[in-house]
Amino acid sequence: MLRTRRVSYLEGLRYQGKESMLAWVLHRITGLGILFFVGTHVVAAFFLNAIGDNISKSVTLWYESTPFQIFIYFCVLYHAFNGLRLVVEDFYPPVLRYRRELLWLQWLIFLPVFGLPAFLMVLSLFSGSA
Amino acid sequence: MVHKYDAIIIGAGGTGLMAALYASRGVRVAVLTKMYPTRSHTGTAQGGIGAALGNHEEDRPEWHTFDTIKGSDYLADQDAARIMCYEAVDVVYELEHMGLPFNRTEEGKIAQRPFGGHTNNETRQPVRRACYAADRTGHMILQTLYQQCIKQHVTFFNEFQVLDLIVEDGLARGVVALEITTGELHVFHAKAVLFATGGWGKVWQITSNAHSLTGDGPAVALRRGIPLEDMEFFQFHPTGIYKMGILITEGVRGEGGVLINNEGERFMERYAPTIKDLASRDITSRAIYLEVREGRGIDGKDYVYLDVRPETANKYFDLDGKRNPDGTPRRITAADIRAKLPDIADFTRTYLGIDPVTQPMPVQPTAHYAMGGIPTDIHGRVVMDEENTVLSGFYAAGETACVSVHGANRLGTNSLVDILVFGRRSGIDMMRYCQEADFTPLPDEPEAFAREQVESLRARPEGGERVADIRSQMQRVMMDHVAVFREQPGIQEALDVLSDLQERYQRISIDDKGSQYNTDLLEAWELGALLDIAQVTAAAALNRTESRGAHSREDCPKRDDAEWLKHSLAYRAAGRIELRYKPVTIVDYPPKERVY
Amino acid sequence: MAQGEPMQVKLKIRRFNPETDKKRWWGHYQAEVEPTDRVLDALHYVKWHVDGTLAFRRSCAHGICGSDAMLINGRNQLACKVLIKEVGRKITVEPLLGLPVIKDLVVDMEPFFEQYRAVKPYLVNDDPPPATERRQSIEERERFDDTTKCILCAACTTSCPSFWARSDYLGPAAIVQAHRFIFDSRDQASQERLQILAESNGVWRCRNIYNCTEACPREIQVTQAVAEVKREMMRRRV
Amino acid sequence: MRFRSAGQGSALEYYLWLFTRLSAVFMLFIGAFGIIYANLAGGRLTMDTPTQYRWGFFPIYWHVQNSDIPDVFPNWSNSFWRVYGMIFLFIAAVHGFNGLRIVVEDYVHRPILLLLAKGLVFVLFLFVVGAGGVVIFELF
Repeated sequence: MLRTRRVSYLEGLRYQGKESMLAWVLHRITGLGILFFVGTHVVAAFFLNAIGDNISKSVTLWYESTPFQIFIYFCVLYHAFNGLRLVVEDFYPPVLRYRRELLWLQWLIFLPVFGLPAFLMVLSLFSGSA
Repeated sequence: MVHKYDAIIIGAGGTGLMAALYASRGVRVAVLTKMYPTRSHTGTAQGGIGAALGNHEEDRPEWHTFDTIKGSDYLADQDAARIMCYEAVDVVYELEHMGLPFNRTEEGKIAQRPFGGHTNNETRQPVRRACYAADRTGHMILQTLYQQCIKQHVTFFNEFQVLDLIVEDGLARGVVALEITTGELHVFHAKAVLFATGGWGKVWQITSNAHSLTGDGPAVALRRGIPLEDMEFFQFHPTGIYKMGILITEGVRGEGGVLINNEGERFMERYAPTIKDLASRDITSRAIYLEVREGRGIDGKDYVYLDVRPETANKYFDLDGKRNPDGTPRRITAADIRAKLPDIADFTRTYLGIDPVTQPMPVQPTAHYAMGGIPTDIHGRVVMDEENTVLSGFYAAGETACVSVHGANRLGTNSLVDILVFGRRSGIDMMRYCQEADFTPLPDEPEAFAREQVESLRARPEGGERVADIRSQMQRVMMDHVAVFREQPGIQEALDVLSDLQERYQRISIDDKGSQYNTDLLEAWELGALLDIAQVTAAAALNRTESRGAHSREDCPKRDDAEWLKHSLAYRAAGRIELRYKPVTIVDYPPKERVY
Repeated sequence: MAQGEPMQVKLKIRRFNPETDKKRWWGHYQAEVEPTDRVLDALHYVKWHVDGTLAFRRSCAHGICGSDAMLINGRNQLACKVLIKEVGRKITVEPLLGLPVIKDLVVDMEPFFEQYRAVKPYLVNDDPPPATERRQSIEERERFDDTTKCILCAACTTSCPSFWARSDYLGPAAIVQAHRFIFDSRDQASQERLQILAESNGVWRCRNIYNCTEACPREIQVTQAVAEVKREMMRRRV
Repeated sequence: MRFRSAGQGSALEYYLWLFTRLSAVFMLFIGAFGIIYANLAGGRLTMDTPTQYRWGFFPIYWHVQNSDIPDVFPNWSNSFWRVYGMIFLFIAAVHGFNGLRIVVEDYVHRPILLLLAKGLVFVLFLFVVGAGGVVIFELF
């Protein structure tokens, strides 16, 4: 018999965790998102400058399109705020008594800080200045 | 499969673990439990463990001894009670050294709280004797002992159900157990066997006891010709959560809680004028029953309120003139209640939606503790008859045994004292015995009887009686007729129903015929144990024509020391129950009338 | 009050019998219960009146023994501490995640207890004990009060995504037990325990997901305990 | 016993854990500093919002390809900003790829695959830092 039973990623996601589990899922996804897209961007910039191939050019153009920028902006900002909460919790554990409040506070700050620039970006997309 | 150990311990609650800690210092020991050790019912003990440490005010082990004997309605063996109360101090310190996180006093000593029946013998006022760790003292004892067992590398066989005791020619030689996970039978060959299997509250409908408390140990012993002592005495705890039976610790009353009837009256003043709500459990349970019978239950139903709201508690502190040691009036706040009784608050919130700080709790008496059990001497050795003949190699301790330190009624906190003191004593004596004795050979096919029991249950044809039906009928009839109040016709009716149920038990069928983790089969087997125990209890209750402690006969309301100051011994032979009697050991305290 | 009309609930239970089944399957049952009954009562109803082959663990039935932790409606809970009225008429019950299933709702707890034993869950104090108690102030006692409540039900560890991902992670329950001794003023082995927990399978795997804290039936601040252990490591190292 | 007692691996795990947290805070400051500086230097007038943010996080003057104002701050092409960019890139890459390693450790279980995957993560890390370095210092 297996010593333990492996829980697949999807099976795990079916677990009804609270807001905090969602925060963790988002933290992972946004982290991987940043790493993947920023990494791609760096590599594309490298090849664009070194070789000047068309794939790199289109990657770069795609990357710099407003919708994609909004997505990356979401990833960075969410990852940053959530990460900041984790740092505070790890360095000052007594604050964990108020973990739910912290999570809500985080969303409360995150939404306008993300929403306003995102709104401006959308606006500039429609005004065609991008 | 055959295993060979010097000593085998059945049950991993406080008794089993304590005995294992001591015995395993000298000999090879294995502990069998039908669950995991930390699931044992010791863990649900709440209020505290009694020991005359005197950390708050003067207290002496001899007062504890007298309180125990008085609480027992003079049926306790006084030599055993004395040993228990004197060694209690020692085991509490030992537990503390093992790491048990007791609450503390300002000076950093173990904190103590008052409990029912524990008094200063000179002033007759309640004394703070129960050492506690919040309201999870039993939980901490169980955890601490298990931790020490891990440290000491004690061998455990988890989820092994004991089915039979191997005894031949007056010598215990081991046990047969079923490995629940695989369904395999195992033979444990040993020089000494300790039964520490706990109680059998599941005989009754409303009980504070766990589903696992089905009296397996005593039933196995009974089937092997060993008598059971004082089975008519089963304690009903006055404060179980209404309908569910979940226990609300006496510590609530120790902290100032009072019992209130539907007229808002603190009725215990009438039943125990001196110590009121902290009277011993048999008296308090009967008082609740009487209030209910006279129509003073809340809403006319069969429960009363346990009220520990600060305003109520403080009101009665003032009326009683209760003071702190420094002379200031005693007070309790909402924060104190939450800090000292967190689990109670949790239970009532979960199961009743009630916060004890703002609302009173609905309570009724609940089947709680077996004073009787397998008869033993003060070393935990099982004795077979009126002459106290020892059955070599067989030990019993804890709730499953009857030393007897609790007599007809156990005082609050003394269960934990009992399991630890006599767990330790039997562990020590088993080690001595195992070092002196040799293994005796096993009989041929030692597992035959156990195999027959299991196979016959499995082989029953489909469509027979259901285990759950028989069990609930047994629980109802015992609740109706062999509970707090008893009288001859009722007990007789219970006995008739029980023998009918025994007959129907022969026709039960189980759904699960498999071998792996077959809880259907186990429940059927456990029901057999329960029925045997219920019959013995009712038979012993019918015979005892007096009222003493927890055994309260309405047709014989007086205690009768001339006729009945003796222990009962119930044997079962050829399906019939035979009762014999043996004298009570009286040392220092001749029986007196019992007033609180 | 413990009153209410009897009602029908639908139970969907994850079944598996190693002797007859190749795969796990869903059993569908009806149970008659009262709103103030526990989920455990509904399971008992099924076992006692409908299908006796259903296997699950239970003992004390009021949240102290820790036998009946299971996945109820997608969350780890004790079946004896969840009332029907809290979960509604449709109840899904599965065995705990991450531990091997023995039968139906019964899982093999041995890996869990192995993790528990790995953190030296016992008081170590080699000084000869005094004749009476070792003194401890009320504040020192309060420091580790929360983690003494643990009943080893495994609800926390088996709700932890880090444990699901890698079962060699010691898991929140073991860390809670370690915490109980690390912060006990009478203990002398906290350094050893911290070293065990500093391993790659130790506290650093905790990602502050709080599933453990949400799952704990004893309302232990599990994540806080883990964070306090991390903090203690930082304090001693840096 | 399946669980080892204290060994060599533990210190690295601790320092990476600590680094992740400290670098996170550090990067927050860098990001804030960049955005504020970009605005003080007049970015609000000359750049659209995405460009400004992008620039703020990584103020290399040619960072933005798809902009019709590529050379607003040619003076940013000095060594200070290059070193600043390089440090930021390196710290971000360690933070990010260490995170990826943790994810890989969580979800790759076969020992050989795990070793390969971790090797691949390390190679990718080196490549991104290298490529980033080439781009920042314009070593074409």
